Amino acid sequence: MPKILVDEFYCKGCGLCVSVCPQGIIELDMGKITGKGYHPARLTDESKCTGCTSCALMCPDVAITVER
Amino acid sequence: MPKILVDEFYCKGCGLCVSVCPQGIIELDMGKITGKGYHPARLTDESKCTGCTSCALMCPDVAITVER
Amino acid sequence: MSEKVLMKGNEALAESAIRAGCRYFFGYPITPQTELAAYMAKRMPKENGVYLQAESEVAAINMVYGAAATGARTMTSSSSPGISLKAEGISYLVGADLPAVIINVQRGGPGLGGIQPSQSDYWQATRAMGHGDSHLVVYAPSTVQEMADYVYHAFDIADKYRTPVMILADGMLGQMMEPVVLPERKTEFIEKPWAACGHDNKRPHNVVNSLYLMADDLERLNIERFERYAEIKATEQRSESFLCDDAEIVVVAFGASARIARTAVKRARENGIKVGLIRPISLWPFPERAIERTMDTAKAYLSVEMNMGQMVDDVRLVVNGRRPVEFFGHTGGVIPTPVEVYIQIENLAEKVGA
Amino acid sequence: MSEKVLMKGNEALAESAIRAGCRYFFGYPITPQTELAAYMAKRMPKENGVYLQAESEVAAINMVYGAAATGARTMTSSSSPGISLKAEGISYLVGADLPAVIINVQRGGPGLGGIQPSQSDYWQATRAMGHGDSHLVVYAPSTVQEMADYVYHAFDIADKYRTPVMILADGMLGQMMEPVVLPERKTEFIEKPWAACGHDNKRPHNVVNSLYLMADDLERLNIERFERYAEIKATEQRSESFLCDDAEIVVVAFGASARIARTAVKRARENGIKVGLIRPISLWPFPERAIERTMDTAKAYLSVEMNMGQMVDDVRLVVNGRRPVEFFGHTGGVIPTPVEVYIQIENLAEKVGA
Amino acid sequence: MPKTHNIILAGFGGQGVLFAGKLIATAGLIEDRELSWLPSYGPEMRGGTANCSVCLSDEPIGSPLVLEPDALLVMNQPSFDKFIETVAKGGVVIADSTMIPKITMPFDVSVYTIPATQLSEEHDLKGLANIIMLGKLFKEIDFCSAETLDAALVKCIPAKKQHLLEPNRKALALGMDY
Amino acid sequence: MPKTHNIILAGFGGQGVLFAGKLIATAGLIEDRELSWLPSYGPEMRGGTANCSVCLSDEPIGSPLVLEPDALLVMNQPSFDKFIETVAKGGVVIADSTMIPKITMPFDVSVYTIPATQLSEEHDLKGLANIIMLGKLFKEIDFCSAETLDAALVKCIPAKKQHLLEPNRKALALGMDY
Amino acid sequence: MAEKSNILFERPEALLPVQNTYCPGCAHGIVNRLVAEAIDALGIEGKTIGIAPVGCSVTSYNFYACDMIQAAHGRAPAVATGVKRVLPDHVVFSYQGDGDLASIGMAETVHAATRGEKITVIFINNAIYGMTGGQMAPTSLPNQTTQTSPYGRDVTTAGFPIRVCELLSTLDGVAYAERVTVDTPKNVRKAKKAIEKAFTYQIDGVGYSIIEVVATCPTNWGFTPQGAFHWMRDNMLPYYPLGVYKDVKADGYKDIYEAAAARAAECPLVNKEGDR
Amino acid sequence: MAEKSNILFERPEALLPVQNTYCPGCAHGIVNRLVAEAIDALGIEGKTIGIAPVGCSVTSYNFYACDMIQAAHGRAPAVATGVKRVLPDHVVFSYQGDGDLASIGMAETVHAATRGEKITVIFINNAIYGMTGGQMAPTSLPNQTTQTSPYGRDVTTAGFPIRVCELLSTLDGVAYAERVTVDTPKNVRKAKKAIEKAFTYQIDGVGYSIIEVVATCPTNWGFTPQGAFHWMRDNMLPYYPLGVYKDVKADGYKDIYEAAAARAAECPLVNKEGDR
Ligand SMILES: Cc1ncc(C[n+]2csc(CCOP(=O)(O)OP(=O)(O)O)c2C)c(N)n1
Ligand SMILES: Cc1ncc(C[n+]2csc(CCOP(=O)(O)OP(=O)(O)O)c2C)c(N)n1
Ligand code: SF4
Ligand code: SF4
Ligand code: SF4
Ligand code: SF4
Ligand code: SF4
Ligand code: SF4
Ligand SMILES: [Mg+2]
Ligand SMILES: [Mg+2]
Repeated sequence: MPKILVDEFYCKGCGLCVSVCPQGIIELDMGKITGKGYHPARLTDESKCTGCTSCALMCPDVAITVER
Repeated sequence: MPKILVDEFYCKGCGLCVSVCPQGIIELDMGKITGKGYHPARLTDESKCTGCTSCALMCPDVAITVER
Repeated sequence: MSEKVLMKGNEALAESAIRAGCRYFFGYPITPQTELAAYMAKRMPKENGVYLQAESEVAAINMVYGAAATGARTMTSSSSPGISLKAEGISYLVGADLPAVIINVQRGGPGLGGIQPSQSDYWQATRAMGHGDSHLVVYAPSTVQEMADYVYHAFDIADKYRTPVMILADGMLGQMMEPVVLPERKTEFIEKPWAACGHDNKRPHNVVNSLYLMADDLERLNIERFERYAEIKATEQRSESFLCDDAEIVVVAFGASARIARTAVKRARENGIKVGLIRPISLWPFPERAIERTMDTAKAYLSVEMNMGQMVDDVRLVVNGRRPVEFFGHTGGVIPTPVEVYIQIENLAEKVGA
Repeated sequence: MSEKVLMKGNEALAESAIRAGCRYFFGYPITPQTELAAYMAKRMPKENGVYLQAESEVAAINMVYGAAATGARTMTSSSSPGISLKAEGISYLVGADLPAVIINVQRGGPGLGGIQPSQSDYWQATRAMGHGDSHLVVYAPSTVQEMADYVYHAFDIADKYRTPVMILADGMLGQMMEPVVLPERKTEFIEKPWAACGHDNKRPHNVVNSLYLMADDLERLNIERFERYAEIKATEQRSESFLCDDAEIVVVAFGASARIARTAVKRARENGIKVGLIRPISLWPFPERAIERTMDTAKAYLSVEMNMGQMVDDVRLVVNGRRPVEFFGHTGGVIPTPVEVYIQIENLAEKVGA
Repeated sequence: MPKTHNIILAGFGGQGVLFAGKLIATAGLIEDRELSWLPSYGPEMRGGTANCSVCLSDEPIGSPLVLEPDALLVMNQPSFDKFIETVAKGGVVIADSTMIPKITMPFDVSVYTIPATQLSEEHDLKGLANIIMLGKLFKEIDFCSAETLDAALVKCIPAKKQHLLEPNRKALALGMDY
Repeated sequence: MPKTHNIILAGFGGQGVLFAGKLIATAGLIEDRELSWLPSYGPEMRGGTANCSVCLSDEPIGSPLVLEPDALLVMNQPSFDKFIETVAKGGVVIADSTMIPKITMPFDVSVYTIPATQLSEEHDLKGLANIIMLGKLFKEIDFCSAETLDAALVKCIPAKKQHLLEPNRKALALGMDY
Repeated sequence: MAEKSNILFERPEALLPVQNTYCPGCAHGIVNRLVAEAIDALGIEGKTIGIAPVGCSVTSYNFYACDMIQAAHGRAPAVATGVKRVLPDHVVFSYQGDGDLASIGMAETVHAATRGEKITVIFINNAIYGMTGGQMAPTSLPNQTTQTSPYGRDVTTAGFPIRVCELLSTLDGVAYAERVTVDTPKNVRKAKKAIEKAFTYQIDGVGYSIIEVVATCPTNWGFTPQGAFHWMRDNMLPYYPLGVYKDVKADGYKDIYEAAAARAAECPLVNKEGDR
Repeated sequence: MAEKSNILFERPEALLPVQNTYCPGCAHGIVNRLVAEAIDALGIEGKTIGIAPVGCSVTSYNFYACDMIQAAHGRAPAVATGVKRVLPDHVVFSYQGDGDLASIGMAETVHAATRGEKITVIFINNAIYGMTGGQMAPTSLPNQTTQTSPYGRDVTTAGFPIRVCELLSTLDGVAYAERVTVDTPKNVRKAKKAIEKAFTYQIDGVGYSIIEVVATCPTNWGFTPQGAFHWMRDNMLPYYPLGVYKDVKADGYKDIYEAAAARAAECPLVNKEGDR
């Protein structure tokens, strides 16, 4: 099953992954604030991820790993 | 009658006028040396000058006046 | 008189230059002077003036050279690395005897360095702003008010002596806000019969130039210029003396570091040390006379700078061995603290028995 | 040992640089140093080296910066206005602690000035070759032989202290021919583990940089660099003392003007004046100790320069008021004559009773 | 009686601490006092922290850089951690508790917490947490008269943003009354 | 016995005075003397005048710029006019009379005229007037040995121009024998 | 790079495990990664030297795992030239902003290109001076509001933007010039390909290569990252059309030397044999 | 200029009665004269300011009768910009060599052009650095021997010559760019026309204008003046084809602003009304 891992050390909560995910399964976690003060991205529904890597391709902070 | 006047103050004896005169009536005066050490141009046959201004157009030192 | 307003030093420089009649500003962005250019970009169009962002500092100073050659009041502004790029152009301004105003809002160096305040371009400004035997008049304001006052004055001095004038500020002065009373708009300007602005068939052609292939000609011109420099040295030294009348320790500091030194001097006075502060405002000409006047009471001098020790040479050259001259400073954008300076004063006082 | 050959100073600089292992030359044409570049253009291809005519002096110094960053021995050359254009780049070399050699075959300034010999970039070279707290090691040869020797030495000093080194010559030294014995080809070079030359997956990545956004970091670095400067001052002062043992008048002169001063000194000695000559070879570090050593006998100092008076400041800073220090010079490309200098010596001797 | 204030205001870029500082400075201007305002500057715009030093005094101000603030207005954790130890003895700290989960209380310093960001959201004053904080600071250290503070607000809000005046006043009041 | 020589060679650019000077300097090199050669430089290439100073001595040479030459080799009128008054007392002047119509003779200076340019054309040695002049100078001031002068010629003529050696020798002889 | 079979996408090894300093959503981050990916793909990290001049990406010397040199504003092509001349068998790239490359560095840019330096230039056209806080860039659009064009860029006084690919393509030294963008995963893939190809041209000695990336600056434009890409698509792409502007190999030549010789076929001196 | 009926050709009044300092037969002299003739023809001497940067023509500030400014090497376009911004109703020209304009001054050249400065640039392409004694220029031909390309310009190390008209024509600010030469009376007449037209475009505010003159340097090329023109015709003209490279009016536009707007028709921001 494909899925993504967001490394919160890198993530700046820009939301680019959110807007490009064709499955609409990424959101910013408003309940969390990283050390740098950002709301990190998180996968909302692991089961829907196709592993298309769109999110990772757009991530400027190279925070996303896509696994199968 | 057209003719040219060469101002020896300006002339540097480059010979460009000599080579472009369609009438072949300009030469460098080897018997003369100007203050700067050049052989100035001179008209050899006033009667043949057509006043075409070719010589003056090519003169880099603006030494030539063409009169009618 | 205008009312007091709150302004950044960079903005005060810009507004005051406009009031001094400067209508031609050519610059290139660099921290920490960007507000100056931004202010000019906003205001110049409303003044029928020109704000032009040049392609580089090199282009900017040469645009200034062109505008100055026409007789216009013109200015450029940058910070340390950008000023280095202007070196050739400034030397041309000097060589062609063109008036213009150049702002250096210094930051830490060398190289790209940092963007925090520094005074490490003192030598460059006072001795070697480019090649050749050349100088500029250099002013070092230490308040936002003086930023306004001296840039205004700079245009007059530039025109009067046909010389570029530099305002040597730093990131702290550029970025800070203080109340400032802006000068009145200048309306009368000196004639510039030498300007290359089109002869309109009314006079022989004017030539603005710094090339002299005959060494004798060039020497003659340089000597004439140094005669003007002598006049500037005689009449244009500026400084502020603070508690110097009976000072046994004389602190010398300019610009931002003078503010800190002043606090330290006050504190030392409170603690009974007879200390005063000379604050050079004109860095070139260096206020030799002000320092000379302290010689009666002074037992030692302390130069406080935001660099590794530059102005201290000028203090030494004036003092000429008659008293010890010490240095204290920070570099790279670190701002000395009043306490640090106070300790230096105290130590020096102890050492020389003041 | 190589045989004596007849060479122009500019050519000797080039050939000796090649023998010192310099294989990367980046320059831009300017009188009076063109022969240097022309020589490099001829020789480098035969040495498998690179001669590249850059698009400008700015580009040339930044090519040097790039080549130096890889650890290669590299050099650029220019004359006064072109050197001003290199100011920012040189400051970057200093800031990134890169070794490189820069030649300034000085001509008269300011501005475009003239093309005749001059020493008017002394201040720029010794104090303000760009912005920031920075120095370079500066050598002033005064014969074609020394042109060869010091450019050779310069590469070693540059590598050893990780600093740019400048050869401050002038049009006379560049253009004149004298016999010269060229140095042997250098074959062993210092390691440069800091170089950015591709890590080959064998070490962590190297970074060549002069940016430090934290003021504290930048200050720390500057202080470290000044510690190196202190070592240079302690160990790398170079000068020649001529007839100084009992000298009551000490002439101080470097480079081309030292040759003239030497003739004048000899003449004055013949006429019974106790005069000597200190010839600074390293202008930075200034040979303070050599001057200090003359203090026992000296009654006065005379600085002779081809400018309006620059090195005289350094002499004054060393003498520090203990003796009078006078200046004589010509500017704009005029070369002082031995007779003029002799008269100055005579007058000064009379004045101070020497 | 006016006294000397050396204030640091700190937070993330975008939280408005520079503006809050400017309001204090403007109050000083209106009351014709000696004053200075100095921002931190640099690549802070990129999501980093921002702060400014404000001095009010009756004597010319030496260094505008405040190193030992007698008042600290602070709106995020990194800034709190950075500045809390520098506050002078007897100094006052106003901390936005919404943004600063870990608050320490040094000896001899009065730390006032106020959930300014949360309050601003609750009261439909989004983006005005800085002004709420300023109200609280005003209440505690009284750096100018109340009329002056209002006048400063009027002066600092640009002509074409006058509709923001009332919300700002409300935010100020909220902080003062907290 | 070798003595000190301070020589100026002057003429139009292209007449070869710099090369003639280099020959003298090379002679000095071969005889292991102290020497210097300094050209005038600059935009002279553009049909203006060119000159060089050559010093030979047994002591280190101070200024390589000769201001009072004890020998002057001169090939055009402007240079003659410029330098003739600077020649030291007792000095020697070799002047190309083809190129210098107006020759003055200062007191205490020996002026030798020689129609070098004309001679060079007559003897099919076009472009070698400078060497003819040098021959004459050698004859008058004897700045090195005859073998040295020939060796200097050999050294200064580039390898691929060795066919010019003989004409140069002829020119030299022509000047020496004039 | 050892590829684990269950990994579809991961951080390239040529990027060090450090946070970059770009604003959230800034295109610089994407392009930095693409360069690192290209280095990984070609296995050249050990023999690559990157040049980081001044601009928002100046600190990228901390991000890349290859050796890095920080350069003066605008001078990256000159610095790269210095490096490449010493290390002709290494791979040298510069990563430059529009202010850096097309304003202060224009002379160095044109000359490195015309010299046909075997370097790869990654050019980030974000129509603004990001690092210094949003001043007008040489590529800012007409009417674009910036800190130094507060009333919109007035072409009558501030002049016209420069189209860099179009300009450089007139020069014989350029082997490959392409304009790409990174606004969608698809375009990111294209950009990556272009960057890899540029490096390959360098390695193969074909000539100078430049990849212009039409990019964003959400912070100084005053948009969200998404909004910035929108604005970019609407306004920048019509002004800066994507595509290949020069590719000497596609034109049928081995390298720039063949292509240039063909262009100058009429000049006898150029075609003189033996001297080269 | 009062024309006497019996004079067919005489020294233009805009040239002072002084000897120029060029070598015999140097094309600089011809072009200097053409510029002066254009000034006379348009009657603008009193409101013209010329910029003479470093190069063989540096001393032309002594030759022209109009006001003159000597400029630093390469910076004439910047200096001209400074002048023109103060005196928009005056006529400003710069007269630059190839080293000056296309090497050290490339950034200033490109930027004055893209800004559409209303100045006229006279560009003397003689494929050499004349003044400094014959070094390689950015326009020296492949295989051309110069002082700094003693074995002939090797394009693999020294790179390719720059074709300036082709380069600048890609920029929106350029109203008129033509390459001419002065090797024959006929071409001299054409060059004169081009120069006059360039001045006219400036006066009419059409935009930036540049006339590139393919010229000679007999001294440093080592030819007679006639031989130099020969070599130039044989080798330079095939490399630098004569002709008009850009003429916005001929293209049907009023000025650069119309032409540029048409080119950017697809960009909404450019076509935003009201803000301009
Ligand atoms: C000589 C010099 N001038 C100016 C600067 C200031 N400066 C730093 S980055 C920059 C421009 C940045 O813009 P750009 O190149 O477009 O890069 P971006 O930040 O947009 O990626 C400037 C002007 C400098 N560091 N050095
Ligand atoms: C900053 C600087 N660098 C170099 C020079 C030296 N220099 C003077 S003119 C010139 C080039 C002349 O060539 P070009 O521009 O082609 O003009 P030309 O003489 O051929 O007409 C150079 C390099 C200088 N004066 N200033
Ligand atoms: S694109 Fe990257 S940085 Fe942006 S929110 Fe997604 S994971 Fe975080
Ligand atoms: S890999 Fe594709 S489907 Fe999965 S989270 Fe990323 S964008 Fe969405
Ligand atoms: S073209 Fe002019 S300078 Fe040349 S020879 Fe004829 S008149 Fe004399
Ligand atoms: S005007 Fe014509 S015909 Fe008369 S001399 Fe000149 S070129 Fe010859
Ligand atoms: S300022 Fe702009 S270009 Fe720079 S990092 Fe931020 S968003 Fe990116
Ligand atoms: S050197 Fe060349 S370009 Fe210069 S004046 Fe002489 S011939 Fe003309
Ligand atoms: Mg940018
Ligand atoms: Mg040229």
